[in-house]
Amino acid sequence: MIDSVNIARESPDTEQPWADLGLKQDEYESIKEILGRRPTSSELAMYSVMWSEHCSYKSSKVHLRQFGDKAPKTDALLVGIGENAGVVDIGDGWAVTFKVESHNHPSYVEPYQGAATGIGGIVRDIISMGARPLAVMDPLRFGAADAPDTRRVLPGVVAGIGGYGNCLGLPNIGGELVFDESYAGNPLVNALCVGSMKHEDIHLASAKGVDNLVVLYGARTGGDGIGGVSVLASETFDANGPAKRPSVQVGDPFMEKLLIEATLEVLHAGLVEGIQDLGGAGISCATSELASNGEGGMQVYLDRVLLRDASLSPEEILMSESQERMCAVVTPEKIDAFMQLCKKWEVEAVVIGEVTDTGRLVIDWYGDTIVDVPPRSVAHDGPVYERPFHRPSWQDALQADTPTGERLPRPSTPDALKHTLLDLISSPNLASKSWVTSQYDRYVLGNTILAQPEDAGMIRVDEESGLGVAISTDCNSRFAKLDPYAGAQLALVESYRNISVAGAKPLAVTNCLNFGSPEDPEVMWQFAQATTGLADACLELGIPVTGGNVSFYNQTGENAISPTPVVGVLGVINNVEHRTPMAWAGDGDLIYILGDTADEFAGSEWAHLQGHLGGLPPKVDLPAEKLLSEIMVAASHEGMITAAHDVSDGGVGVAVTEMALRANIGARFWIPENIDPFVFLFSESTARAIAVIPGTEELRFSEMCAARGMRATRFGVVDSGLGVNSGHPGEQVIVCDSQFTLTIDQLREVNEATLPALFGGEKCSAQVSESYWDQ
Amino acid sequence: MSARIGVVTFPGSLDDVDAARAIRIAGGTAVALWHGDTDLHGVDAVVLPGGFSYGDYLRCGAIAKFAPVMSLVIDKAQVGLPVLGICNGFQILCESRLLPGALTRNDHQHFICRDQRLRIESTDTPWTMDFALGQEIVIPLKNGEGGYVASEVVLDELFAENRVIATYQGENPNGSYRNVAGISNKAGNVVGLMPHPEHAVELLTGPTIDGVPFFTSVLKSLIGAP
Amino acid sequence: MARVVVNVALKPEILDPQGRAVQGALSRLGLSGVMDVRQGKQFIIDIDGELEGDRADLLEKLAGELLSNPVIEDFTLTVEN
Amino acid sequence: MARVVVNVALKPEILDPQGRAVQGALSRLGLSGVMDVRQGKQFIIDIDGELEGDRADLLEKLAGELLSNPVIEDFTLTVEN
Ligand SMILES: Nc1ncnc2c1ncn2[C@@H]1O[C@H](COP(=O)(O)OP(=O)(O)O)[C@@H](O)[C@H]1O
Ligand SMILES: [Mg+2]
Repeated sequence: MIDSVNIARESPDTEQPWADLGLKQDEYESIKEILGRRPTSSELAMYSVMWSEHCSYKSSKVHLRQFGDKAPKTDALLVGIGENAGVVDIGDGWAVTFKVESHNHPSYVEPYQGAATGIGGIVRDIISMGARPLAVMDPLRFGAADAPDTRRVLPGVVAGIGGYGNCLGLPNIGGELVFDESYAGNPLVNALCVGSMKHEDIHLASAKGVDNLVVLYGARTGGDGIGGVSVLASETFDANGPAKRPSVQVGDPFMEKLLIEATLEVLHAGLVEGIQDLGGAGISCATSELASNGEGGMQVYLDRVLLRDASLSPEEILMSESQERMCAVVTPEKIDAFMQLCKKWEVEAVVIGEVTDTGRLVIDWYGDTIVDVPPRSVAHDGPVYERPFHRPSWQDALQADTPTGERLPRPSTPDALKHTLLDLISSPNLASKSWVTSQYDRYVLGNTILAQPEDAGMIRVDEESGLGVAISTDCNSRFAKLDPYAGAQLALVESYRNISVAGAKPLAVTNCLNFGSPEDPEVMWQFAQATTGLADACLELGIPVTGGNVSFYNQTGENAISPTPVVGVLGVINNVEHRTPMAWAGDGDLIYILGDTADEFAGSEWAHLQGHLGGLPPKVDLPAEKLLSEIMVAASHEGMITAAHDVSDGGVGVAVTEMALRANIGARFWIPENIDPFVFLFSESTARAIAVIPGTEELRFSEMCAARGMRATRFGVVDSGLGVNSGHPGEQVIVCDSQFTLTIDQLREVNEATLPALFGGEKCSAQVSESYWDQ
Repeated sequence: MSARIGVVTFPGSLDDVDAARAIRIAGGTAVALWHGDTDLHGVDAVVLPGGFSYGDYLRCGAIAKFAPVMSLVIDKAQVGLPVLGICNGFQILCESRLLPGALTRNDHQHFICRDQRLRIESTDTPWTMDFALGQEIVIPLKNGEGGYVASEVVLDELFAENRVIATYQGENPNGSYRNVAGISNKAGNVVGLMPHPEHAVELLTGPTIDGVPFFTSVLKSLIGAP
Repeated sequence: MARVVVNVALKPEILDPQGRAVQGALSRLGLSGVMDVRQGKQFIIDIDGELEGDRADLLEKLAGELLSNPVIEDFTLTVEN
Repeated sequence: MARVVVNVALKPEILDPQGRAVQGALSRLGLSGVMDVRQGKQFIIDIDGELEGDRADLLEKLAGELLSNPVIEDFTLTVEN
């Protein structure tokens, strides 16, 4: 028997499984208060999912507010926080939208499908703004590289991201791959998508216009992703009901590709009033959000929903997280044209309801009303918690454990320095990522200007004018553990710097805040610190946060992951011809380091390799970052620079090595005066970049730096002819004066061997079960 | 007026915009063809682009060969229409039996995207006449099922008849028999190629511009045609 | 020698895009009345000697863990000794 | 209703990298005496009514042209009417 509003009125005392659905007693009471009666089972299902941490942001909201409160004044922001994704003006009538989301837990359970549907979900967020998706990125974090769990999860995650993104035809232009013990049992799979549109094509998720029709289109609704709700449907209301539903969702990238094309056609044809993707919480979320953002009322006939599995109960249909579905609001005059275009793309569509002015979201099931709620109460006015937080008891001791020379012995001989460099560039975190990235299509769509391993991914938006955007995501969670306030800022400035060295001007910020349990006051403190640090820094750098995502409960038992506020920065470049690649090209070009190097090893990759984590992270210097950014953008625009690379993990030594490997051209460099070679080569001080300047531009460049107060130190020269005199005739060589000489082949060999050695040998067995899905 | 080259879009085609761009860069006019078309709109040649037609769920290209537009392409190809199948297009041509053999899952079982060195082995087709014989080029390769397989007899015949148009240089990227990267039919007008020349037509976006001659070749060949 | 055949199929409630694509193609090509298509995998494994005891147990286990993914797939195993 | 099962396997002379990978994995995981593994596809097709006459012929034809590629694959078709 279906639990209807009438039944609920007549049976106020029916026991309901609110606790099994994750609701707290007071939350259940407030639902009863809102409705003036007990909820129906369908209403209970809706509230329980929409009021979950994941959908309601109940623990994070009070902290996330700062992103709005402290937002810098900018004309660039066309749509801000609160929509599916923020939208930024990039000039010439173009706008871009970008967002990053987590799919951590599903990817741990079923790596291939979890990661694949992570890409699918974020792409639908972007199309629901009216934008054409341009590219994806995938910040990934796993436990120790050689842990069995990492070997189980990583190949599937990578295959899933590739399998979905490649089949969808979106270039993958970057991401992250980080190994750290803190993620054992809790890998982080974040996915970012960026899209572009003309200003007039921006669309919002709102159900406007009484009598307009609500259309559900795309894949049919099946029983996936409703693990929790099946408790409700099968155990409480009908003991003989359907078996427990799988909580795993399976993606169909081909359907998503059709959905993209169909959606863009209906949007461009002017057939749509409002649009919303179906992600977490499925139809519950889409209908309540659309109604809440629009006229406030909606009538839905749930029995019209096209099903993949006829045995689904209405509660399950409301909650299903089946992938590749969208919801649009269409006027009655345009519905035929809308349906026609869906048909062209072989996408099924059905009108499931209409917009009303009743202020209620009413859902019927074969004539019975099973939901009758104020939509705002479901979608926007959920509970808000001010969770307690306090500084962890261990924080002071951790910060006091500085990696000084006495605490951690440092290499001092030339030979030891050489081996330190080799150890770093072959360590899993700094080794070549091509085992992963060669599984991703970076060429499709033909507008990829820069892609991994470049500092930023860069995409041409307008083929005529050369207008483009650059994106980077970053986070060093060790820094964030040492000091979450500074750690979030360090993630931001690294990303900001990556954009700038590529020649683009930073414009806007998105984030994916991955933390442990919000019920742990120490985790909550990390979260509060990180959000405050990020908001403060964005204000000072003048770039707004346009959106983001929070992922809590990343922990195993009592052990939370290191706080991981992944920050994505988007920049704009007027003409992609000015982009700065990381590979140097010209013999005789001069290698400069911009910025100051201090003795900063806490949380560094070198300390990590020694198994040490303690001290205070590198100093954040926002004015210096801003200046560095302006100089890098000007240098690229003025054609003074031929290559650049930011200095971060592994310091200058690793940065120049990466440039040489990318170019396959050698260089000679030296340690500047008055600095310890180890500190110069491997410290991770911020606000630094390497710039490569042709001799003809040197004067202009150094004068610009001097005039603006940026320290620019020449410390090397590109030279393809060093092999002969260093005993390696015919080879490309890097020479660090009076320290060491290494051939590029030697460096490449150790740099490229690491990931295949870890994952290549096992790739066959790991691949067996996924091969089914793999294209 | 420049020659009109059709680019077929199947549901799931991905590199169709790129193929059209490459045709324009080479100086031709790109004409969009839809999988359901029952008319080739008078095009002088056809490109079947890369992607995952119909999701490639069954076997790459297996469903696309039954598309209405394909029966026209198959008929015209048999009487000399120049057709280039790139990646998924190559798979469709094999499934359609316009070309012998088949493309199978990469031997290492991964999708692979990389800049690939090739050697041009035949300049006797309308798609390769602008190259020098033996010329080495670098263009992107990106596929999950790119291993060319055929019987020994067929392979011998392909080599003997000068119908292998390009071979992989360096490490074999996907287990292709005898390093075959591309082949033609007996008449030479139908060419299938696994790597993607349309992604090597601009220095800003490609590793090289070595892909351009595939498209200038066909434009040249069409000037000579009646 | 024993021949073991392991058939692996998606659980019925899991979306099967491949099966759906085949169903669409069969119908388009004129086969009427196709109600459902599911696409699975088949492994044909030839083994030395008889399959019994520990080896049989191990293969059964691997069929459920390696050859299929228990989260989304079911398998059947038949032995022709 | 008829249930048709079509099994598709690579021809023996065609290299089967997936089968080889499975063989390697089975051996590595301790299964001794694995002599050969081939990986194929299985289609389970549910059809309205009985499968006979034209429909049976068409399905047989499509099994050889659509569901399998005769250049590299063989198929078997069994009907449970
Ligand atoms: N960490 C964050 N910083 C800023 N905005 C956030 C953050 N987390 C979530 N938001 C914003 O809150 C809104 C709701 O988020 P979410 O539920 O992830 O969106 P969706 O419904 O599209 O999945 C979005 O506009 C999102 O950008
Ligand atoms: Mg959304």
